[in-house]
Amino acid sequence: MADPAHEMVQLLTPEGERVEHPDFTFDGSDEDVAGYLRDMVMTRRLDNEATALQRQGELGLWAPCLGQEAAQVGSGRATRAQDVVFPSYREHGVAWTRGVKPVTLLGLFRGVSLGGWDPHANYFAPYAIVIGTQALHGTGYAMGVLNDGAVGTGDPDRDTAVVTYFGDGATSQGDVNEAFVFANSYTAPVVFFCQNNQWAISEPITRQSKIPLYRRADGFGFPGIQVDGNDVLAVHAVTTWALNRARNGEGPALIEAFTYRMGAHTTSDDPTKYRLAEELETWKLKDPIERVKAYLARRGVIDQAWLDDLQAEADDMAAEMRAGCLALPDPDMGDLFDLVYAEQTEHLREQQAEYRAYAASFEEEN
Amino acid sequence: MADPAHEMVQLLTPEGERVEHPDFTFDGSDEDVAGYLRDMVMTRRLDNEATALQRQGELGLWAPCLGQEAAQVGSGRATRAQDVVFPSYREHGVAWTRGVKPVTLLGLFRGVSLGGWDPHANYFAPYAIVIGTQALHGTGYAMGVLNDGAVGTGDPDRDTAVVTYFGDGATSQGDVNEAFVFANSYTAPVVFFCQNNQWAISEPITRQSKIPLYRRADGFGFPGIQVDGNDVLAVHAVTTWALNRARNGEGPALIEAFTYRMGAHTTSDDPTKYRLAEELETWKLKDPIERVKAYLARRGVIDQAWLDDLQAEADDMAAEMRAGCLALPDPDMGDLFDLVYAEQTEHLREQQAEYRAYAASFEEEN
Amino acid sequence: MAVEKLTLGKALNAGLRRAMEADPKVVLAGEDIGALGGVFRITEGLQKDFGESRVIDSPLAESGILGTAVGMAMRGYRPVCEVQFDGFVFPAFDQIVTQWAKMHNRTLGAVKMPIVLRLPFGGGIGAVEHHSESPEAYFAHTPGLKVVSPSNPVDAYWMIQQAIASEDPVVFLEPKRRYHEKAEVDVEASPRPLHEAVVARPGKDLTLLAYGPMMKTCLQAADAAAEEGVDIEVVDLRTLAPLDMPTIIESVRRTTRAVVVHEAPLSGGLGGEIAARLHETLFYDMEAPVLRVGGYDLPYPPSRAEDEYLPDLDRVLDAVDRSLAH
Amino acid sequence: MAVEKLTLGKALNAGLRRAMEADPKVVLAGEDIGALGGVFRITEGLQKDFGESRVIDSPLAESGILGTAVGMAMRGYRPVCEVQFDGFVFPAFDQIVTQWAKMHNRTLGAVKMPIVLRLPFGGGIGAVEHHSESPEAYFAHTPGLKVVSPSNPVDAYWMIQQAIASEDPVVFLEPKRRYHEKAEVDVEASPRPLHEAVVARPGKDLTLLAYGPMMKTCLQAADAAAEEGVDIEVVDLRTLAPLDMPTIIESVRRTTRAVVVHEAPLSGGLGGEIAARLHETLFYDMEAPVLRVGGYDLPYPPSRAEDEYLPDLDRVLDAVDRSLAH
Ligand SMILES: Cc1ncc(C[n+]2csc(CCOP(=O)(O)OP(=O)(O)O)c2C)c(N)n1
Ligand SMILES: Cc1ncc(C[n+]2csc(CCOP(=O)(O)OP(=O)(O)O)c2C)c(N)n1
Ligand SMILES: [Mg+2]
Ligand SMILES: [Mg+2]
Repeated sequence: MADPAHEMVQLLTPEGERVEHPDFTFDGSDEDVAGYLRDMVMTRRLDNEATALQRQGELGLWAPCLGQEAAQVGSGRATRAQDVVFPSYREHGVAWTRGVKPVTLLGLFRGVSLGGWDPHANYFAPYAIVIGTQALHGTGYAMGVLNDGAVGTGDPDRDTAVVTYFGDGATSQGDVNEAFVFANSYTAPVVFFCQNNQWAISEPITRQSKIPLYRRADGFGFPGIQVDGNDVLAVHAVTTWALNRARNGEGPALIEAFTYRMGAHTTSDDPTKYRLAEELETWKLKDPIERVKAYLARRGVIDQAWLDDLQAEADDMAAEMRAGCLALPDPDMGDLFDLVYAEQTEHLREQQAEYRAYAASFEEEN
Repeated sequence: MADPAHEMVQLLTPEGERVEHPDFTFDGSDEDVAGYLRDMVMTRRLDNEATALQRQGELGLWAPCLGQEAAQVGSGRATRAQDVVFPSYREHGVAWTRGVKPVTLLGLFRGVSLGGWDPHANYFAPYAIVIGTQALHGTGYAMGVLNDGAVGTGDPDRDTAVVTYFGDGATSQGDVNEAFVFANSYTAPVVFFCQNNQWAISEPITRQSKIPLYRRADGFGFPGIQVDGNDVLAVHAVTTWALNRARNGEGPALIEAFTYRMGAHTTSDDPTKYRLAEELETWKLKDPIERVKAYLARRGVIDQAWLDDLQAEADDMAAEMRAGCLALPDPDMGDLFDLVYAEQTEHLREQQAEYRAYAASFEEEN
Repeated sequence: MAVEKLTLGKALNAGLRRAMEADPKVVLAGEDIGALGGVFRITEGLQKDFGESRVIDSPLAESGILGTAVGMAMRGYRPVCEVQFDGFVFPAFDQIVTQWAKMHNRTLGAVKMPIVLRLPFGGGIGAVEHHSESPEAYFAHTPGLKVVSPSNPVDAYWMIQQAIASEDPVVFLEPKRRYHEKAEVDVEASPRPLHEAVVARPGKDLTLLAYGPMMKTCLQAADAAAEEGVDIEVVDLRTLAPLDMPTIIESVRRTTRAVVVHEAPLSGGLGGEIAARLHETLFYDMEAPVLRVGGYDLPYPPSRAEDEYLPDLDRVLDAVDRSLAH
Repeated sequence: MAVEKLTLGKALNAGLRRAMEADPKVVLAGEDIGALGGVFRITEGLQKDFGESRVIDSPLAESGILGTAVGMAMRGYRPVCEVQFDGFVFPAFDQIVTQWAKMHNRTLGAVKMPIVLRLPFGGGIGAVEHHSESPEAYFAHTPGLKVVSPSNPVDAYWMIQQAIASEDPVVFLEPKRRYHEKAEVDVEASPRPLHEAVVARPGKDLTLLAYGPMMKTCLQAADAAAEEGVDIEVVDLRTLAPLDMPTIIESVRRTTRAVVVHEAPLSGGLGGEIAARLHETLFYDMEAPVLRVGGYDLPYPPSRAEDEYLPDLDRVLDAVDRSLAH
């Protein structure tokens, strides 16, 4: 395996130093960077709160994105309003950047819904649990964009790109590789954003691939690029480039964001069974949030007061999310019969009536 | 798409001139080459006869390998006795090199069986009709070989490689790409032999890939190589190299044999619907058999008498195959119940008895 | 009235064409459906007339075809996917059961899945392995899918248009061995609703319940039985999920006897479901148990045994006799 | 007698271990089954003791896992594949139905497929989407497969070993919500044959037919009914393909009433098949139609509705009452 340090695009070192890259530049302002920092802090807060909610029995499960904030925020902030995101189940930071209300994400994990949000509201598709399935959905959506003529017109409000997220493990799935084939065959405006967080539950990345994942794209004929996934500036720059290519009609690209899952796979997981504590310690030194803080503080853009305000804002958001979570209505079994089809069947209507009569018989008894 | 002429390994030009390649040499004797010529002529004869049998209603279908003889014979002859072949449905030439009797191949196409040969007899697995499925089977077999310690021992009778065949279209299937992942993950001794015959039924290769197929391997981390699939010497050399790597424990390789399906996809197909006659004419100039004839004739290894004898031998083989075909017994419906399971179920035994009683009731009537 | 004499295959072609004319969001996708017109020529001429972006030749990957259709549907398209043969639908099974069937439900109705899977199914054409399967029970057991099968050109013409117009995913099973059956199709008639069964032949002694390719067999069986003085009613189910139970029950209540016929392996086939429902509803009305005629519980056999494997007139009549003997 | 008190999960682990000790050709494959021991810890400790070439952590691709198992079986191995959850088996569905189920048949018996698919199935554990499916009817409808499900630790211990010893592909459905149920397992007893059902509780008024996770529910229902003076027999099917009809029929002939219970969606579930066969065989013996209790015909609901979705004691007793009212 080639040394990723030599292949990886980086614009901000773990110590918060800006470095140059021959091909990629970050051209945002300090305010933009401060905005990303805010996004990342909010994401981490959201994530922590959800983990806490799970521990307290308010969620059945949570899939933390701890450590992956830069990969998610940097890429999410590179999308335009009309762009469309097809996430896996861990893209809470992307959801945040798309304006999805944090509490919206909780329904699935609390077990009150199977997702339940409207993908068109923020152009943020449902969380996908079957590994890799969303890569095909995103590609198909991008084929539709193409059919609509919404690429390469030069109109920034019209040209549309799709970005689909998946993990390192997902690259082994047939669906993901078929998505690569379709995307390139039709020159579809889709960016494949792979967060290589080094682990697929207990399996290290080497089980899936012995070469860096971004090189998978070489095999399919479109560009692949590896970026320091803990560097929000680099992620933003690389994703902007890939999205622009896509919207200009130049077809797909694969981005491998080299990052680390600092938490458990999910709250049901026990990572001590399969990985060493030292690994986590090494990665803590590359924390995506700390380096931006250091950078902005050094430049005098932020100070402790700014950070304190941000923390307060994050705590408010978390409190609101928690309150919203507890207030989520339980699903009504009887109503579920109406959701199976757009055009309800007589059969289900009858089953629904039987169910309601049956349920009512208990009410009477009590 | 890069010009294949510059990428492709070739040792014998369409005109029958030997050329050198920096990395690959053919080190067989003239007798070996004459043997391959014989194999190719026999294969073509077998193929023609089967096509004729289909036209005459004796087969339900046939998938001709016309034009692909060098790809099949060159690779098949590179295998050792203990190597194992996992074919698709068109590898009649490979079957020939493995010693499978031609008539054996016909049961499937005549509709008297679903294949029916013993894969262990010649280490030639059943024809696989579901596109790409055999790539995983071959990889799994190779994983078993590895578990048995039958690679890298240096014992030429022990070290074993697997070769799995599929078409250009098959490279789009999830299963084939998953096979690449598994093969490389375990360093399994499997060679992926892709016959790029330019068409997947009516779809040109560009629908599946915009870059040469051999490069797919780059994306998965193992070597890919393109060979002139109509050059039996080059195919033999490249396959020998790949098989040796595999048996030495160096893992998988992908070979793209650049060839052409000179016939219809199957006898049910009408290629005039989707491709131009000129294309076929161009490829006729690259015929895999003619160039070997020219080469050997020029070297004085063969003459017209030799060729006439060969033709006679081929005709005898074809006649025997035809006779064998007509003599293939029809399947007995009642017997089929015994073949579903290795351990027959009471349920099927009963269904079988019912069927037999029912069928007998007609015999009585007549 | 504008009547055309069409084969079932041509009726499908005409129905697809009309659906594409009516709605520019209708797109077709599949292997070899463009220049070739599909291996059964059902899409013949459509790419020429509607272009490559509406009649899409797909890479050779069924999961890819059906998975990208999900995204196209989310973008507002109405994809009609062809899978070349029944036996090749399984690589895409995951997309069908975990995505097509669940997207509407998962999004609380925010996303509709107006997708059609066109699947030539069933045997009887002398084909090699994987080309003669009858996988309908898998789909009919999957909540979120609708499953239909036309048995004749008239239904083929209308049902394909209705399936495309449906806001839900529809598995549209084409009886491939009946592609060449001909009938007069009135392209101006008003079609029967998609999810209704129909009494294709009235009778009073026994009800044959069938669909798709077995309808012709059952109608012939009914004719043969009539010569022996047995008056058989034949119901064409047309819709397999949901089943049109009112029509089925009304018929069997009258005739008091039923035989279900399908090509799919008997065990776990649709016949069991129908039998269970009939006995539950008509326990006191039935003079005989519901009998089932199906393929035997084997992998589809080599084609030279398929005539013995598939239900035919004799096997249907044998079941009819057994039922009447009760 | 060597009795150990084991949970169903530990019994599986012990059974796997014993099978691996007995035959060096037994290999396990699946995602996270090595160091982690599987997400349910069923393979815990096995990689440590048998090594990485016998307990194989697989790349994240179900078709790859089950497809490579075909090749390993051809090489003489006996692969035991774990798919992590029921809802993730569908990407591998093609390998199961077109390859596992057909290879023996296709090769006229020259190739055997002694492969086991270990599949935790069913709901009731408060999980997110795709983690609570009951796909057994798909497999049971597929000729060439065998399908079994243990309901208790004793059966789990023996049946996994028998499934591994089977020369045919076996879909082994593990009732995941019963992984923690405990029982005494005599590891020296001689087990009942794999493809036999068993009367788990004798009774005379009605037969409950169930398997896997629903067995506990049905046994509880029988206890509750006993308090009301209703004497229920409970049959544990154990084998879903083939079904052990002799045992089932013998029971229902005696009790004259039957209720089939499963978590899978009602329509097209195994209940229909069983009902159809019972009515056919016992038409004149039955006092009531076979009733079925199943999941509703919906995609598996969000977990906070699963208690209402899944058959429970009350729904089983409701069906018992309806049957007895006939
Ligand atoms: C088809 C399928 N198989 C298995 C699983 C179980 N599973 C859930 S997450 C996961 C690991 C995914 O790893 P990766 O793709 O690297 O994403 P990450 O969780 O690390 O973000 C597995 C095996 C699943 N959800 N879907
Ligand atoms: C899964 C699957 N889908 C579709 C088919 C139908 N089909 C048979 S051959 C073929 C084209 C295969 O093309 P390629 O892989 O290039 O092999 P070739 O036939 O050219 O040798 C197709 C689509 C099939 N057999 N299996
Ligand atoms: Mg990961
Ligand atoms: Mg080809």
